[in-house]
Amino acid sequence: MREPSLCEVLSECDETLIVRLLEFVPEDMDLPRAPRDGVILMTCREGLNETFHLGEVLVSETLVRWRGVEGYAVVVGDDPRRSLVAAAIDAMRQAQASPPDLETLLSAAADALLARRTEDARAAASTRVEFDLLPGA
Amino acid sequence: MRVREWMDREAAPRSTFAFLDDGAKKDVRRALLKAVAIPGYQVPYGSREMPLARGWGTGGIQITLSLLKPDDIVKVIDQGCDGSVNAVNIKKFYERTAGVEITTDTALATLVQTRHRIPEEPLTDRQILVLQVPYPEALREVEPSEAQTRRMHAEADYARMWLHLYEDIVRFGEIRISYRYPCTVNGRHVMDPSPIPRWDVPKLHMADALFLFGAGRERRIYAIPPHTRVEPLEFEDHRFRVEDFSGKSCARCGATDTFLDEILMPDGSQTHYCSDSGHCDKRRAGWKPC
Amino acid sequence: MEALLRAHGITRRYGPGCALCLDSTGADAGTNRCPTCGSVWACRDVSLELRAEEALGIVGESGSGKSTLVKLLHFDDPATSGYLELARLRQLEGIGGIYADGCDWSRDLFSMDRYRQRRVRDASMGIVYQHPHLGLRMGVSSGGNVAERLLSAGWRSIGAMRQRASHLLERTEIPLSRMDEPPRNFSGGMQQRVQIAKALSGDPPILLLDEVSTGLDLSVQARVLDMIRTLREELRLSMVVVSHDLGVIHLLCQRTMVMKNGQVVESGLTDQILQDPQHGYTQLLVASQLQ
Amino acid sequence: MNRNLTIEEHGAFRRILDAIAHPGRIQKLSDKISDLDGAALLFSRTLLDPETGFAVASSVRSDLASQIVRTSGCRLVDLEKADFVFVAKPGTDGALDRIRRGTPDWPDTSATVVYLVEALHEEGGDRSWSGPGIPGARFPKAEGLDPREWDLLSEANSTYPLGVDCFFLDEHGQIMAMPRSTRMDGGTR
Amino acid sequence: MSYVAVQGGREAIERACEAYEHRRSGRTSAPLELDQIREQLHLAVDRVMGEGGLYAPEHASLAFRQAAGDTFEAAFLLRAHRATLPRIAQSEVCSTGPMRVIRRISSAFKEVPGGQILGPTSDYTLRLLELDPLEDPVERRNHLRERLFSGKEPEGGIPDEFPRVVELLRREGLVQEVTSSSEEPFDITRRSMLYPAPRSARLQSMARAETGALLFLAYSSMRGYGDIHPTLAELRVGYVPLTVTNPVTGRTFVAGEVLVTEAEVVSRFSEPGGEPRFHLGCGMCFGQNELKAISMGVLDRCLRSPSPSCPAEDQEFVLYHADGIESMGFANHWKLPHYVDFLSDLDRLRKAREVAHARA
Amino acid sequence: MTTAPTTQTSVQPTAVPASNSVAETSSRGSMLTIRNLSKTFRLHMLGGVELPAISEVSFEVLPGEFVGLSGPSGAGKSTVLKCIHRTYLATSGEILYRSAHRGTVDLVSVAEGEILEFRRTEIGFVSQFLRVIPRVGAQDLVAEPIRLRLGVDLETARLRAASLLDRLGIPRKLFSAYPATFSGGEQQRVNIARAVAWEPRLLLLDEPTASLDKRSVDAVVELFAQLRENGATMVGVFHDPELLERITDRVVRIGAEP
Repeated sequence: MREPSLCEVLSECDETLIVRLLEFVPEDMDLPRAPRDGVILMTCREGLNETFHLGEVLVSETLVRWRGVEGYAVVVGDDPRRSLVAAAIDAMRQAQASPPDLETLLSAAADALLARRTEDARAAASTRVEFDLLPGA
Repeated sequence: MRVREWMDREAAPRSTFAFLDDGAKKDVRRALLKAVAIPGYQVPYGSREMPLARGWGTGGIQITLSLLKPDDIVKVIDQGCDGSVNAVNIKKFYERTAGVEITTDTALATLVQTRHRIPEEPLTDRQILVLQVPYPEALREVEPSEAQTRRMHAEADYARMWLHLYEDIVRFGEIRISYRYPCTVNGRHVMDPSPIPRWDVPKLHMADALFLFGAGRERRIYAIPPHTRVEPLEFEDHRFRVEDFSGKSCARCGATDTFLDEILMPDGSQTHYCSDSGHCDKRRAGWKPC
Repeated sequence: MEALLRAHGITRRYGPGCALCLDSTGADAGTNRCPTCGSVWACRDVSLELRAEEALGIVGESGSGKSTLVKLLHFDDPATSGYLELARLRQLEGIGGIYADGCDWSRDLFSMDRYRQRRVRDASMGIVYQHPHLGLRMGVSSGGNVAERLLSAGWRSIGAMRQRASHLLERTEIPLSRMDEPPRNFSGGMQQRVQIAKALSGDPPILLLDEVSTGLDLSVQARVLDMIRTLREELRLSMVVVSHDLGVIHLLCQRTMVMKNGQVVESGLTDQILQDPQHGYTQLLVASQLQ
Repeated sequence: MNRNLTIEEHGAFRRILDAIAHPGRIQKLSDKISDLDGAALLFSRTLLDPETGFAVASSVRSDLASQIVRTSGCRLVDLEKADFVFVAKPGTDGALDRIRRGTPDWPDTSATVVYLVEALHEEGGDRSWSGPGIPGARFPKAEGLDPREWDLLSEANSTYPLGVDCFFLDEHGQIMAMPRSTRMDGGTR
Repeated sequence: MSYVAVQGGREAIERACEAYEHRRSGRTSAPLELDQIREQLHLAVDRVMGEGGLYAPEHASLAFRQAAGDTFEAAFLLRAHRATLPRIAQSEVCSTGPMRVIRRISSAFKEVPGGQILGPTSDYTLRLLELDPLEDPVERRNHLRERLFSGKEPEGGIPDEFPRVVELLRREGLVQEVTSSSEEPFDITRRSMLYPAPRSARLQSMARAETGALLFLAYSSMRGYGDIHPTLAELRVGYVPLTVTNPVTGRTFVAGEVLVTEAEVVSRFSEPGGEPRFHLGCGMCFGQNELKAISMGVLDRCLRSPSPSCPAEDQEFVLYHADGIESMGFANHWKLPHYVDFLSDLDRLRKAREVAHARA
Repeated sequence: MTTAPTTQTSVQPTAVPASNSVAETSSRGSMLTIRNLSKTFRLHMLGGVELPAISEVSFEVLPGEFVGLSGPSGAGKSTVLKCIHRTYLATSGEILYRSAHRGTVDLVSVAEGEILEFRRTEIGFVSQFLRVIPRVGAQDLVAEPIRLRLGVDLETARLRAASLLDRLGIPRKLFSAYPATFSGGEQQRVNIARAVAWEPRLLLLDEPTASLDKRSVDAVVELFAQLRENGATMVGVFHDPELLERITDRVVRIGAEP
């Protein structure tokens, strides 16, 4: 199963985690693009290889600048704090200044998300129809 | 901005001046300029959803929102009346999102938004009238396909519209089109003046004010600049006629030169009131038209 | 007799076209559809000239491109390539940009904007289609049908239009009492005659006839053809007559073009085409005719 | 988006709209602006965005052009594809032919041409303007514009409703417009 | 007739808004929580997102509650909200290949690579009203959890990527390809629709259309007003990663997942000339909305008919009339006063009657 | 045999000008000069088989002369007439015609427009069979060319047509009837009347008397005589050799050995 991205983890995690992660965001970070709600136009390719716009997805977006690096994030959902956290983590990781405590929290959240998705997959697999080929067919 | 600052600010409610996002406003503005440059031609635009339903004036609202300045004085009427449900709703919306002042006096307004009427008091060349349009396509009466009507406009092929009127006269002795009477603008495009009564159509011709038409659901904007020829479709031997109020007058202000609403009284009798309520009130207060 | 209309290299292709199209379509290939790219060459490199007061016949089986050709001449459909010019006609003088100063021929009408094409068409051409529903509004009165072209040409008097309509309907033997009835109430022959009245309403010098008598009873057919003959003489019309019926062509046309799979395979004087056909396809066509 | 900037754009748009509704009428684009660059930038900010194609047809200063692109977010495109074309004095020098005039089905897909000139005057021009938005006739004048540009514009707008719509901005921050529906008579030809 | 001419409209309007809110808030029942709607009425939420054209489960739940369960109204609220939001970017082109599938079936083949995954669906339930639930709901939930999620993992698991059923047909050359334009897809939210509409515009338009409208039109074609004769090659429901480009680094990343339903419909071959081939129709929409995806798939094929012969094949007819926000708004607007128009109508009628009497 | 194809689609007029020396010297004084005229039919349906009809025919016709063509059946007498009329396209050879207003032209190659103009104003053709036009009565059928080609009004044309039909012995009661219902002889007389009514300058006669009784033949012969008095030049084919000798000035044999 695909490893969830940072933004995915922050998109899906509990709000309590966001509140905790906000504490790690350095207050002196610059916000060239402050956290904001917005939409991403979702473009898809269908079975005949036509690309078209399926619709728009509500996201939040943030661009931070800190210690000479820029952190950027778009997170599905309507909570601008989540993109702020994601962008901040992006910047901190680039600056190699991401606190170990934070990384621990994150990897736990990623594991939880992965576990949930594995459960989904298991549930789906249990509804698979098994066809046995008839002998001699 | 710093993170700290943003966090503090997050507590305060967010608001955009005049509701629409910038992209939407610019789209409407560009369409408006083209509409004024080609009088009577319907300019397509990417109409946005409004907090009012499609068909309730979203086209007019998008135009007004793209125009408003905080110092505007806005009048909104529906069927001539400032107190109508829809008008009240729309006014509330403008007050809330742009903080503009509201008036019922046509003369004081810098911008008038209306549905189905043009105020009786002539507008000046510093005023803009925004009309809400349900069906922007005058030719829809004779042709359901958009691709076809577009071709007809491109070729100035209006014979079918004229034929429609010809047939009415042959069959009924009268043209059946009551409101939304088709007009030729600037000698070229046939245009739907929105569902104003025929009474109001002559007010569009060589007027001093700018008229802007917005059809939100159908995604079209069109315009009539000031001092522009607007001619209702008519025949040399069958002239365009406005509604007939001969012998009737307003029971409130006594006017005999206004569009009158027919009011059914509880006893079954009929009486008439001015459709333009602001104008009627003004007359009752002693103001006289010049 | 002066030439009135000339066209050169008219082509109408439906589809993208490809490098193999030209070799794999046309009269010799026996199809107008390219097997490689699926494009249909409805009309390919057709040139013609129509002289004043002349009737030019176009024969061919269905799919030969003859009806497409007429539609292109009438601007019903845009040509893929080729040009069309009209001689200097008084009817067209009022339309700006049609004639260059001092030229006897118009500019290429195919490359004009559709607004002007429509005005040229209204002023210079009438068309009668095989199916009356293509040329008539079945729900609109017959008088209204005739008036439509007049309205298109800028007439704005109900009285004058009704006068003109009644004159033309009388000429085409429609009882005036039925002028305000829609053609859908009429027989096929009558509908065709209303179509002719409509086509003639703008007093055009050129009349395009697309299988006008096909599908009508023989007696009705004779009446319609006779009327066309008479009107042609009286109104000094030039005509393009499309028909698969050599009898109709023989009756009406001095000159004839034979089309197959979008191409002209032969053209000449009508009696020569009928009595001394040169192309194998024409010979087959003539030999197959019911005597 | 800064609320004050938004309000400034709303004000500017009203004057732009007023200008095109009254061809030949001249006014300031904003009470706060009295120079050409400021006017050009405010004009762009009010109307242009990433959906808009922008081009320059003559020697518009490159720093101004890039500032327009930066502040409005518009896309820099070829002249033939531009929705807005900015032109410095003395004129387009023949490039007008390459500018979009719309199609019969969609005449609105034409470009808007913005001339950056020295000074605009409501009187003193040698051509009479008439048409929608003009009671009678007006004789406006644009100093710094090559007089032959008017002939080119006349030609570009000869097949109404196809054509280009023009705005003129001057060094005092004033604006004037000439839509395609304006007829020009007279002149020096 | 004079209900707007009198003063005091403003008061009445405000009371009406309050009355609506009051009625919706119920008499004695517990206030409805958003997570309840989002989790327990998820199909309604999905439908609202699809028709609103905005993927936002929280907002859609909110809209559904605020609209008292009216999906038209809720989708409308969502779209109106969208008008206030800036568009940040366009996503990378998302493929449904890496979809995290929760349901995937094919009616064309019994056994397909990847298998038939029935997933969560009401298709196989008995439609009996559960008047007397046997178990306490919470107990029941725990019980279901146990059955589905614990125990030993079923054999084979779920592959990360399912091959498309149509790919199998395509490999044999049985599918008519559509020449897709190399141009940027049309965006109907920014540009007014042009006819004939490019396929990308048609798909976008149907993806946000009202479910019932699409179903109605597609059903007319299935029943006989048309010549499509569909077979459901594949229906899949699952989560698709939304991939976005970082404008600073130019690298792409996943911003989150979007639940999508996709249907691929094979229709009988029809066009003469050339080799006979199946024609494909594709339907795709936000959330789990199988009826909509299937209907859209059928209509996608209908709208490619070279000679439209019935309403479902007429582009303008379908696309102009399938949008729920537009149609409901317009139908509702007839409740607005129209007495000026009507008076004008009366005037015409009276005049025509005078003429009729004079003629008689 | 020459098989040079004629280009019937050419729109270039190829009239030989009157001053053309070749035409001038060789056809001095003659109305029609036919030189080496050949016609071969090529039948595509029969695998392109070629049927020669006439080969290397040459003769001259002087103004006002009545030349008869004789020869065995199938010799190609009618073919010659039809080539002159351009109903057949000659395979090779020349047909030089001295027209009234356009000098001498080669009817083999002159533009179609010119041919049509000659047919309208100068050259008439009487075929064996009447071409019926639906819904047009006998008198009007004959009056039509008079009206159209001579530009007289309808009444005058109808009067002239009536007198012509009288002379040819068509009963008055048939004047308004449709010729399609007539007997073969009657039809043939209407046909002749229609063809000669406008007095063409050159008249081509393709067995005009084939189905006529003696009295009718006499009337027709008399009519031809009168046309000649009025200056017409004629070339004709008659099934009756005796009649041929009687009414023509000179007989040219076609298809015989040189």
